[in-house]
Amino acid sequence: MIASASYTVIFYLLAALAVLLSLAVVNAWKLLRAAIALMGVLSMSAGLYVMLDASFLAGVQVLVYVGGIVVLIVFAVMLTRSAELLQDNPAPLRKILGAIASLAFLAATVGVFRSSPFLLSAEKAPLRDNTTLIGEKLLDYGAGGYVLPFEIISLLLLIAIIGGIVVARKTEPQGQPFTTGGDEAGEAEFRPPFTQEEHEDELELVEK
Amino acid sequence: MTVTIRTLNELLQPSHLPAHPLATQEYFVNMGPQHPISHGSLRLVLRLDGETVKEVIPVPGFVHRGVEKMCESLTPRQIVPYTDRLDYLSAFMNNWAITRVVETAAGIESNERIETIRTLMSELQRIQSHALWWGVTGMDLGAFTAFLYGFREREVISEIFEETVGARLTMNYIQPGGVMYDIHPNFVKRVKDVMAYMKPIIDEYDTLLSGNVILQERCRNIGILSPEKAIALGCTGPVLRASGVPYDLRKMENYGVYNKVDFNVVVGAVGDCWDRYYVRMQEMRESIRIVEQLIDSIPEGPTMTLRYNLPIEMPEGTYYSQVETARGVFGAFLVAEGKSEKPYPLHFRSPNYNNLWSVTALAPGWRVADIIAILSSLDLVIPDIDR
Amino acid sequence: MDSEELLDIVERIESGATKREKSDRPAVHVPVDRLLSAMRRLRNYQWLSFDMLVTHTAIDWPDDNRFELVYLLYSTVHGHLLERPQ
Amino acid sequence: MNSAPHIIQIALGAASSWQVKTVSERAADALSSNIWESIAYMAVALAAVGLLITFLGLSLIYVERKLAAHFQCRLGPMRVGPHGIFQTLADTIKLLVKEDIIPQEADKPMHLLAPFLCLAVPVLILGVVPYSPMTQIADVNIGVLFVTAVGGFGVMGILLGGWSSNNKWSMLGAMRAGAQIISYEVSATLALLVVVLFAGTMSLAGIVESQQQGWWIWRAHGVGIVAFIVYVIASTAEINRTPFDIPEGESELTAGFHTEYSGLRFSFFFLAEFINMFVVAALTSTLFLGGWMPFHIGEWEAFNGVMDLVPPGVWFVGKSSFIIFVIMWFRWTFPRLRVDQLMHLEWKVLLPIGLINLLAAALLVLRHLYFFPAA
Repeated sequence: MIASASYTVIFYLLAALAVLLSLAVVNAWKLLRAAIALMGVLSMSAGLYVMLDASFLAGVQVLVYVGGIVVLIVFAVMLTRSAELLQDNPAPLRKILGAIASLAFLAATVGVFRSSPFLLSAEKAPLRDNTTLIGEKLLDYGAGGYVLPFEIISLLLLIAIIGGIVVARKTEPQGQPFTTGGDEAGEAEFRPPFTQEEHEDELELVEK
Repeated sequence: MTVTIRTLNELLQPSHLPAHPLATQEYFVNMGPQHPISHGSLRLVLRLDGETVKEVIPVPGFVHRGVEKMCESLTPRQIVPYTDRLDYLSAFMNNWAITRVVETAAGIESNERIETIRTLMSELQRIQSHALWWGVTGMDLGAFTAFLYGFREREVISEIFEETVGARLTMNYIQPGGVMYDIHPNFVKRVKDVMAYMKPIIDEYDTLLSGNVILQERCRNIGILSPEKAIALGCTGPVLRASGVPYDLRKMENYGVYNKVDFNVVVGAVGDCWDRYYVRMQEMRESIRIVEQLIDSIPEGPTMTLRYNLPIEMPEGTYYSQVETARGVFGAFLVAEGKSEKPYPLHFRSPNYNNLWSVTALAPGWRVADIIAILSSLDLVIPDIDR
Repeated sequence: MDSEELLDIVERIESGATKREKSDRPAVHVPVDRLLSAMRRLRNYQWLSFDMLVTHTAIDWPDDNRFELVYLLYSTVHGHLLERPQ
Repeated sequence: MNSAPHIIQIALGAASSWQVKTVSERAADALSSNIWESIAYMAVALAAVGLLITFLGLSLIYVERKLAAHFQCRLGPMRVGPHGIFQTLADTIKLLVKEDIIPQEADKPMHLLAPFLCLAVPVLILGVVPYSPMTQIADVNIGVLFVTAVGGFGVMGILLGGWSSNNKWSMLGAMRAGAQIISYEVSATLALLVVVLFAGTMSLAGIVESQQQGWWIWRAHGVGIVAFIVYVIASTAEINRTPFDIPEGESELTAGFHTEYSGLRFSFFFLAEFINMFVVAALTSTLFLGGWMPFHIGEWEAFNGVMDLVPPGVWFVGKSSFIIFVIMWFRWTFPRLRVDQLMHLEWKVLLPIGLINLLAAALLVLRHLYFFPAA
């Protein structure tokens, strides 16, 4: 009894935190704070996965989303002028469109929730150690296996990586170290080619 | 020829936003005056693109004390301790530079004993200075242990100085007309012991740091200074020699007893940070050779040829003398009016000032971390830059 | 190279130079309008090659209402030092 | 007077019914019957981790100072207590009472959050390390994944600390740290996967138990040694220790990402560094050196018997201490790498080695080609 009660308490705690942090993500004025709140949301959902005994999924959630995606977002925020991005006030049309889009999404979500039958049966997910099962499913090429989607996703990721490199690559030639243009020009001016007169001058002096 | 003069404010104007959407924006950072690499109060303004250095703007002057101006109201003997405070790691050599110019001006003769002692002290200090530099370079490149090893050897040589001179940093020892005190009775034995100790120590330095692959990667082909550039910038000392110019006043100017000893001028081949590193390592070995050749045959004689309470009279004229310190050419340009013993103007040509500006030519195109290697390979002493 | 030789050379490459008296090193005076060309030639003539400016300073003579610029030149090729107050 | 045998009997009975269980399992079991017992178990676990952190912080800093001193031909702290053993305590008190300065233009909440994030990582990992068969707070069945996943928060702490300080040096340090930690995580994870492949489990306690027949560093036909070396290098880089201390590179970036921190918050970063070092050492010994398993040589029963006499906790501490010593040895010997050299080392040297090694390990596991094949 106590176990299930504490289970419920922890669930609502995680859920409430997730909702609050999600609100913080949309309402934060600084992009970086939004990213941190997002990190919180993702951690909370990882917590929910743990409660569902899907600990492998929880681990992957933290590893990929917190360790990878949020870090990438933070990198992008740090490298750009995030302060100025938030300064512009959106046009009324954009505001209206945004409102329509979000309302439509809300309606769709509510519709899905109402129409789908939730299996709130007493029997929980039977597997405690589902890591093995995930591994087998992913690399199985039989009937229930997912090896083909798995490989296709790998290919997609590879394409994405190459695309990223192509986009980010600098195309202009890299300058060689120490060839600062201004300096060389000054030197050329300082050491002019010998005039004919000077050359004869020198020859004459050397002969003496 | 036109020379554009820009003020610091103009130099530090932020760059415009780049045209290309993916291009990065340049920014300035201050390396110093409170920064571990400046080893004192030197401000370097770096214009960076990410981690790549676009430009280095040295802003010296934080420890400017007006030494040259102060010297105008001092007698030659009073000037000597001021020179200690310039490049404090080459205090003997700085003393010697001002002493030489005064001796030339006033026509003071010194004797073999004095010159031998001066040479010995200078060479000991060169070893000491390079040992400390070695430690500091190690520390700058992240090997903190080297720093304390460098200090260990510095300590040993400092004790020799302490015994004879009484001071460990600001020597005030080489005076016009001679040296302040005669050498301590223990001096010869002690120097021999220390030299016997130092020889394996320098090999130990090589084992500890020189052979390290990370150090080699950090130094080789980094900050290459071509000989033409080095000469044009007026670099001297190990910095110039590392670029392959065999310019060493100990061979070229006939001073001290350097013409009696056999030693090599160490030159580099490439002019990168590694060459500057290795030239100093070899110079320590050469200095040990010089000391070993001299220590057994210090001639007899007085150590001061001048009555101490008499003023030094310098006839009217301009005089210039220079010596090779641990960091390069330290010169003193003195104009005497003939009226009093005080110099009319006195100008010090300090090696670090010229060596510092070579960083403006060396740095562009390298990373922030390479600036560290370049600066520590230049071995700057800030009070000598600002004077 | 002594003062006389130096004067001789500088006289030949750039007229109007005079010997600087009372100096412990070879030194010549060069009029200010001839300075640039004189320096250029001192640097560029291969048998002179004064390629390093060792130091550069000034002496103020308030009595004559002028100041003197001093250039100390050195040749790393030939190893001679030249002081050129002007 | 017949109570004494009775007590002994009870004790024996308890011993026979004693099962090896982690604190978290006990807490979970107790939860169904008595909530206070469960809370007590949790409190014990928290107190244990707290004590461990305090002890590790104080002792590792002292050890580092003494080691550094002896590497550098000097004595190190000698004044506070015999051989200066209370020096760290004195410094801790100094740091605690120091003024906590926050730069005016800093992003305050982020500035305050960063050190906690940084410290949270090693603390969370300490909870899953099996110190001995009896001592483990929680045995997560995704142990190795948990360790790598939680590591991500550490990067966030460093990035946030550097960004929120509003200082260009801090920012540079943070960027370097982010790039470095993310890059080296790849190699470290590849090395860990080798052991997971051999052990067939991700639970850390399970991995230790799988080394009954021999440590994975020996048993895995050379693959283990390669993975061990890759892991030590990569994790030294992950915790920003010399020669990979580029993010804080003292002589370049003054202090990198924690330039603007002082007092307590600085000490959090500092403590995190040392706990991280212990975590790395503990994980290395758990995964490659058999954790608390004693050293055994094949069928030599006499030798193995002697080795078994040493308690498992001592084995664990000994192995971890050795790794810590090696990491400290690195720090006081090597110069620092440059950023691009660091990236070169990871992406062009360690990563290919790690990948090939993983492939080789997979082949070995498929063919059951390890030494001392398990019964």
